[in-house]
Amino acid sequence: MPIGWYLVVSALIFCIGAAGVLTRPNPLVILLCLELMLNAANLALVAFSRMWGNQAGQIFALVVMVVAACEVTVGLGLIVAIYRRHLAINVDELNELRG
Amino acid sequence: MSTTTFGWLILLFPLLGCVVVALGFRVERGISAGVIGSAAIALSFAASVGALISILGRADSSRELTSSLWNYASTVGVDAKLSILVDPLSIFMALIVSGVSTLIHIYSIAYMKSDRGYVRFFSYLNFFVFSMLLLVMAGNFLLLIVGWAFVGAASYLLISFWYRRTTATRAGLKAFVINVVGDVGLVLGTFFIFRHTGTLDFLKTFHAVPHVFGHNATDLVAGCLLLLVGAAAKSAQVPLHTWLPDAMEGPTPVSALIHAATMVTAGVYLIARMHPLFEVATTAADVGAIMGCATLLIAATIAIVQTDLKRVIAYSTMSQIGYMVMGVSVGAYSAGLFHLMTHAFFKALLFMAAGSLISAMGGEQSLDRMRGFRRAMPFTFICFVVGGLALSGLPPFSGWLSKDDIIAYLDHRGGGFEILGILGYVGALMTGIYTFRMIFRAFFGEPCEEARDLAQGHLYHPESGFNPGTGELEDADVGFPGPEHHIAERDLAMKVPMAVLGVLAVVGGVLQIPGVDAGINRFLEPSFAGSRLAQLDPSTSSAWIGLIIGGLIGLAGIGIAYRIWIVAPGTSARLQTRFGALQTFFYNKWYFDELIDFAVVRPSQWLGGFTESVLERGVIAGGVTGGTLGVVRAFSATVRRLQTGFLRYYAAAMLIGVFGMALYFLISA
Amino acid sequence: MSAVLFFIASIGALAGAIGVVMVRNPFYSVLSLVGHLICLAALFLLLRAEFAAAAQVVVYAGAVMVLYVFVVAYIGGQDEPLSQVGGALKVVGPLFALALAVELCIALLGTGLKGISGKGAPYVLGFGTPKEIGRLFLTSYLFPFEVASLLLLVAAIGAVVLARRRRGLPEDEEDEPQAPIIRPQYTGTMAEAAGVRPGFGTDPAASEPQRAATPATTSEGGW
Amino acid sequence: MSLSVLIWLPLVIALIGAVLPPRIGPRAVFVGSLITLGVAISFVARFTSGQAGLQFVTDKVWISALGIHYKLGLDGLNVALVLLTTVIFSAALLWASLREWDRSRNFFFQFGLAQSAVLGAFCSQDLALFVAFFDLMLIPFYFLSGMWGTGPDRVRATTKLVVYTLIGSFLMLVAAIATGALASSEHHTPITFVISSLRGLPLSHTSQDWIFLCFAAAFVVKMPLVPFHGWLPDGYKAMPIPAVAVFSAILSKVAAYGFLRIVLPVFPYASAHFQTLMLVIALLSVLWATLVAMTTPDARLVVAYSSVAQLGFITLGIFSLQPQGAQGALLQMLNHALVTAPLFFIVAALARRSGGSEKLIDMGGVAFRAPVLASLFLIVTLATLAIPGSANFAGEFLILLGLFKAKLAMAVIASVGVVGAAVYALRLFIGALHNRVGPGVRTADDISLRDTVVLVPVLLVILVLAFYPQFGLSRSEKSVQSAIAPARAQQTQPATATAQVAATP
Amino acid sequence: MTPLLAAVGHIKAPHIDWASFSPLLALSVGALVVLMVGLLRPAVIRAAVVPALSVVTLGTSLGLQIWRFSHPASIISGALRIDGLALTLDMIFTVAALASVVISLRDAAPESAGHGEYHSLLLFSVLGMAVLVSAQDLITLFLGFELLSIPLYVMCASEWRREGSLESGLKYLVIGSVGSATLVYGLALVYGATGSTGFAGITHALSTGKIAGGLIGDPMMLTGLALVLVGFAFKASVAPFHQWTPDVYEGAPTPVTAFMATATKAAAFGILLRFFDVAVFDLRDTWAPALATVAAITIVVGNVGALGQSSLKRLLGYSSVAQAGYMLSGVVVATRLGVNATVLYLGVYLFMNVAAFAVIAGAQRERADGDDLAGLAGLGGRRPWLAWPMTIAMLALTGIPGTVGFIGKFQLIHALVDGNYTWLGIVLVIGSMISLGYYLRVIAAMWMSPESAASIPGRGRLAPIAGGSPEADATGVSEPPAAAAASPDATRSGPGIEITLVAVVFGAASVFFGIFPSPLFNLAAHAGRALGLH
Repeated sequence: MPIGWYLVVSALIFCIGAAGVLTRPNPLVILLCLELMLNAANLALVAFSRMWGNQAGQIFALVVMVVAACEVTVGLGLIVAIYRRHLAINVDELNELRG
Repeated sequence: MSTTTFGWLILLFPLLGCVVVALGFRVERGISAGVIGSAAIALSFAASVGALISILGRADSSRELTSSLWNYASTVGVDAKLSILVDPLSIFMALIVSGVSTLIHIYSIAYMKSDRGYVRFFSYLNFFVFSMLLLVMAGNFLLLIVGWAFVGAASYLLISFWYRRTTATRAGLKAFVINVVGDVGLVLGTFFIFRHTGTLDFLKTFHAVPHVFGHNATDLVAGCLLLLVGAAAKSAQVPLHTWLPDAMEGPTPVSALIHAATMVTAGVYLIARMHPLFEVATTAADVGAIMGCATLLIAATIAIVQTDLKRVIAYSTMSQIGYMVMGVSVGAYSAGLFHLMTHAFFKALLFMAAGSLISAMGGEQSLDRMRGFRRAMPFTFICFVVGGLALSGLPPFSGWLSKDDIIAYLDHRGGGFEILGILGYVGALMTGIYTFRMIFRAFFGEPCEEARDLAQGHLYHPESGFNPGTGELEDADVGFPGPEHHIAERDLAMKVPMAVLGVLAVVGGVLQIPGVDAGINRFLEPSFAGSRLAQLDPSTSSAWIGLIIGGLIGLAGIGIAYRIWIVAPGTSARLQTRFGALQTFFYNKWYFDELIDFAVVRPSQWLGGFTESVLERGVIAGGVTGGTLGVVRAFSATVRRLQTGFLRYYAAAMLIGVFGMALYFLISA
Repeated sequence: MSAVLFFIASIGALAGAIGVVMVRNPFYSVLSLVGHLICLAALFLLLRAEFAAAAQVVVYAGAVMVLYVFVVAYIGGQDEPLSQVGGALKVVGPLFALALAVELCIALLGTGLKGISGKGAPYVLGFGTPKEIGRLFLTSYLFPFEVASLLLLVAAIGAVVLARRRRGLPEDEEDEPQAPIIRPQYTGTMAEAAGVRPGFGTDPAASEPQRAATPATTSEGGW
Repeated sequence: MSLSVLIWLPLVIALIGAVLPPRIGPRAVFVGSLITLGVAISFVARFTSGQAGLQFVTDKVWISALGIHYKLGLDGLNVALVLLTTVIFSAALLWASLREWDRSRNFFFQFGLAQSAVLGAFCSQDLALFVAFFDLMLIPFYFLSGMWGTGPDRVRATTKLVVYTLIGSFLMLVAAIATGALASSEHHTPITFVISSLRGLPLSHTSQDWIFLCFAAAFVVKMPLVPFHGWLPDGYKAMPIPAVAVFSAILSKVAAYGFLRIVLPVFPYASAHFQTLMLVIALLSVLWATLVAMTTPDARLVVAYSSVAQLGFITLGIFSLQPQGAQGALLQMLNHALVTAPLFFIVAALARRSGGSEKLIDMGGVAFRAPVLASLFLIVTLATLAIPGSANFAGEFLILLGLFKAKLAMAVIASVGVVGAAVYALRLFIGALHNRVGPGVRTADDISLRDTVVLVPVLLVILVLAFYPQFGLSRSEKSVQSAIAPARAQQTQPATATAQVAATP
Repeated sequence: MTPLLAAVGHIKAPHIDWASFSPLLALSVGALVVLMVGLLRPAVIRAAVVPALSVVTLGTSLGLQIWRFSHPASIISGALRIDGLALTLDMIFTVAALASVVISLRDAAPESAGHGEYHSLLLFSVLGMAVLVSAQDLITLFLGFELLSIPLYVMCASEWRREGSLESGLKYLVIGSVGSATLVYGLALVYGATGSTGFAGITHALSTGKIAGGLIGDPMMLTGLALVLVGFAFKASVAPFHQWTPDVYEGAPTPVTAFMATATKAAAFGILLRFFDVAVFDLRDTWAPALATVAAITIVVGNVGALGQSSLKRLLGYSSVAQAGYMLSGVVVATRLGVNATVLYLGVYLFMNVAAFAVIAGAQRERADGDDLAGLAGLGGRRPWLAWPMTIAMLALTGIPGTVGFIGKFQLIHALVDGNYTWLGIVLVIGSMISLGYYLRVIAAMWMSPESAASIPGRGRLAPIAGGSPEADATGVSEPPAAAAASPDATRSGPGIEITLVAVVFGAASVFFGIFPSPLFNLAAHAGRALGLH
């Protein structure tokens, strides 16, 4: 398959993730959507890596996986902390800071 | 001492007097301030005499002397030095000013004795004399303007001397503002001339004018017309005359000083001083002559119907100044200045007499209330009659010789100027009428209550002071001549100056009698040496014919007055009903006040209000400042409203940004 | 063959992604993501990224997702309530995403790079194998490799700081007294200005007892 | 002694004053201001008249990366203004030191900072340095007005003041930087901000135009001229008396000075190009401010608006682009400062007598009990309305003469302002002292000693200057001519060009 | 075992220039040491030794930075470039972190997060910044980016007792992750377009053009650039990607905000400079107008947004948005002067903001509403040593002469005029005009309004609460909390000498370098030379 197809898929995944961030109020799901966006980037990186015959893209993709894991860890930690504080697990109710 | 040293001394003494009197206000008791002030002016007069003697000792050709102390504001092509010009004209004026002022000062020593602003009064009075002397001694335009404006300021101070009267402060303000208009005219006129001559110095200007200006050159005419504005404002010529009658709010010596000897003659002096200019700018000179003529007639018509004693005299002053302005405008310099001198004598006399009379009336100035003071105040009466006769131009009084000198010159000059001469005679007739209307109403007939009291040795005391102008209760705190009256009959200090002036009013004319002598003419000759018009002297015979006609007309005027107010006392009332509209018109001073009010004062007040309330508050504070603030605030509110605190909105904003940014880059790709 | 595999895998990946977004229950979202990740791994394989694919399955779909499941289980994987705010975003959000997708596709396909329509560079032996990747990580990309390890450490510290159990607390009744920002009335907090949600202590009478009670509660808790 | 001593002395003194006990600190600051005055006098005494160049030059590199020099110097344009600044500050500090102030050490520190900044602005011969001092001098007034000002709205008013004036200043900052940057790029020289160097590096016409407008914005807001005076009424009302006296007397002059020092020499083309615009604005200010001063009910605002009108005259003189006009403007800067500061002190004295109210309607009738106050006020009033014989008149005369030579019609219209000045000045004088005793008047005692010691010396200066306005003119003649020469050359260039065209065939 | 060793054997490890690497190494070693020491039991070690060790670490790093200052080098296979720009910015991060450590000495945040964890996170963040601004490679760049961000997410939420802190942490995390995702997608596209992850390779690809017609107008490259720009812009709080800034600044613990405001900004601009002014310099004609527009929008939005705020931290958050706009204009011109100006402004910004945040922290110790404008009322009379630095900071942020802010703006405008972006200079000063509206309000609150009557005791030094910090857990029953609450210096303590010291030092520096700016200019010039622009 031409590389372009992979890229289209990656773009679609990126945008689905973006749409999820916009539409879902649950921070857990938002984190999942962020994973989607990062994975889209991974797919693109791997595709480009294949296109150029250059493994830097794969290295980059692995690094992105690490980063994704880190973000998830911290994000989940925050969600747990919020839960422990008996606050709503809903980003729409966390808006004391505004204006 | 050199002539110019005398010139400086003339200026120094009044200034010193002013400062000394003012600084010593806490220690001067009794009449000491008056004495110091009078002495200062007397010294100034002495210096004037010294200057006269000194200059007479010089050859005719070297009688124009300048002297400067230091650079006043000399820079980048402007030669403004602190310099005086001593020549026959300035010495002549200085003599009159300091002489008459000395007498007025002495008069004031007694007249103002009970006033609580005594010290202030003499300080102001000295300042006034200083200013006037500065005006006549000035050797360049800048200093002339300085003197010019100082006179205005001093007159303001003196007019609103009783400053708790709103009428007084208002009159002072009016006088000052109109004078400033004159100053501005003078300044702008100076600019027009300076633009071409490049100098402010009088003598240099006079020498340059014939070379740089053609006959009736536009700039010169404009300049001279603006100088005329200055002259009109100071000399109360139509249409800038309205301040003069109101200026009667000041104490009577002030009226005498301003309206007789000093301030109002400044315009005449100016035109005479500037004759080299006016002779080139003949159009401007003609305008001046017409203005003078108009003033003399208008003022005379108003004087006939006024009932306020001092205002009648004030209008008569305007009228007489009209003669002088007319005279010096057409070229009758020595005649005009001669009239200036005699007028100073008899008008000062008239005011002093009037002051005495008003004192006797307890401050009342209305002719309607006065009657029959002839017996109660014989000295005042005599003075008043002498002054009146001189004013009316009856032979052999001084006014007769001087006024008819002007008219004779007009007739002699021809070229349409005869018309002005004839109008001058009409004015002379009216002069006779209004002067003796005053005398007959105040001194003749059944004595009024106050006159009767006075004849019996008592003095009338008004119950409480009311401002005759507004009727509001006087604020007695600041003092007025008050309950203690000062009338000439009782105060030597008042009697002496009046007597001196009376004598001068009678004999002052001897200085210049056609065919007999021409003292003024000859003395002033160096100042007018280059003048073509000054050489144009009427022959002795024609002068005499004019004098005789003038004398007869004056007599006729007195006769008419006698007919109306003595022989048939009801005549004036009949005339009033018959010419009701005219009388109202004259009585309301030709509605000049209203006209100015309508054309200048109200619009500027409205404009001021408009600027303050609409432009300032609305446009600047509301529109510019508030508008900008409003826009910024609205913007701020929008930004803060977008900051909802909802995470997903932030993410949305970010993705919109991503979209927009990517779109831009795509489009530019 | 590869085309068929590509289509199967990519449809699976897209479906998984859509599932993550659309499913209401977070638990199913996680499962959907696992599916998505596995399909993605297949795509990686098609692109000859063997090591990446393996890591994707083992580390990502395996370890990380387990963490997710634990957290979902911990906080309760209930259906989320219908949100009262952001209604507009529900409609506009996907539209935006669509527009962005179109834009990205234009960008990706509009490029002048020839490689985009090819099947990629000629295959070199060992491309994408663990050995090659490992070699790169120890040579050219040594520094990123080390930094990535630090990053993981940081994430671990972060998780500890945020989610560590506070000793002595009953699990479900943990009610930490917060240090409230008690603002006097009309101090102009934005919450107050907006009038939507009066913050703490806008009513001094209400906040007073609360303040007084705070130390008492802490001492009685016997922690 | 270098000019740095003069500039920084006030700040040093203020800092010393700030560490002294509150009882003697203020007095020490006042005495220190007298020392500064003495230093200024020594500079004026050593100043050589009759040459255009700078004297007492201090030139050090400040920021070499930007070519900014710490260059100070005196010439005819600023020598008198420097002296004036020290005089007015001494007067204001004397006035202030005789009264009690809350947090007094801070108060006097702000004054010292202000004086240093103003002196720095006057002395600096580097564009960037000038801009720095120009902006800096505003800040102490923010504190003075906000902390010790009058009225409930003072903070808002003073914020408005600062925002307004800094708006202009910031635009000027851009313009100043652009001047240096463009001059270096257009002439391929290393960047410099030294004014004398910039004069030799004229910018292109388009650059000059917008740069001129930015500078003009800064200066007309600071002066202020209509319609950029929105901050003025509230700002002046809010400031404490010594601050407003200094602000009106000195700070507005820095702006006018800026035109002569920077704008005309460095942007000659634009100065000639925008001459009419500037004249119209100035004329508008004269008339507008005069009208408002004639109507406003507040004594302090009468003085405030009279300042606007006077600064309008000064601007008219400068932008007549005639040596007479510029000379007159320079003289008028001195005069106006010397007049307006005592006027504010007098207004304060009058307000004290009328129970704190500054409304004219509450005043009146105190002249009789307060003859000395009345006399002093009279002198100031007459000087304010520029009565001929005062130095103010000499200035106005020269200004109008210059304007007359440049634009005849405008001179005629401007002279209406002279008449208006008489009206508002006398309105203030009469309303405050004459007529019946005002309803608000509590005491009518004569001027107190602490007012006298402030007013009398200043009045003596006014009187001396009235007899010898030449003092303000002779030193500046050459410098003024050199300052306006480039702009004049621009103006006459078209004429000479056509003359040459006519002459060639 | 053997094959593995054999495999390792034939891998040639890259040469590492330890000297040049030492500043970074010091940071990472220090961070680990601090983490370990923080696990020790005695309370005094945690509360005193840990911060001291942090200071030592930072100080060492700072010393090493100064040592390496004139020795630019590319190290570790060209992953990093330790040059003038990197080291100058490293100094900014280090100084900001030092200030933050001092401010947080007795703050609630390290106590609730645990001192060791808190400080090591801080140090890791500094390390991330240092990596980011030295990065020569997209992968390193991304890792640096994340290494700086993730500790900050945690630190924002570290005061987990406060709802606001958690909220700010979550917001920062989610928006930050969206930013990261965008960035990484953009980096992927850039990599795809150029086939290289190294900056040198990218530049080379752009200049030679591996495809016909070159990459200058290639949509993929440009879209990638757009996404990268968004990622950086987010970090630098550039509008419209700024919305997290005020919320996070307000919610985060004040020492963290202080660090974030100054250091993060510097890091973001460092990489903006490296990436845009070096790596993709050839596309300048495309990105410069976009960046200029964004800068203008940022300036306006930041300044108007700050206008009606009552929370000081929020106000400074908006202000930092506006300042980001100012600094971005230095990037836009892409000249050496522009780089100089941006770096100079970053340094200047450090002084001003640290002073301001230190004062806020001090005020918060004193009063619970210390972050509020109303809480500052009467500070001038009450605490002149806090009020003066704050005043100076505000004046400096406005750009008043005599302060560093003036110098910074001067140089920025100079760069703009020089780079033919005069209109942006005008926008910059218009923004400064608007900014007067809120900076002056702060000054007015301190000096010109009386102290508000309702004074609320500050948080002071919080009594240890069980679960709140390790030592409370460890000792079981430490001191009774009630007693701690009762002791007056605990509830209503002063701002603390260390905070006052920080405020005064940085306030004084704001003035000193405003009058004698040459050292800053030299540093900035050094940084500018490093990029080799004209």
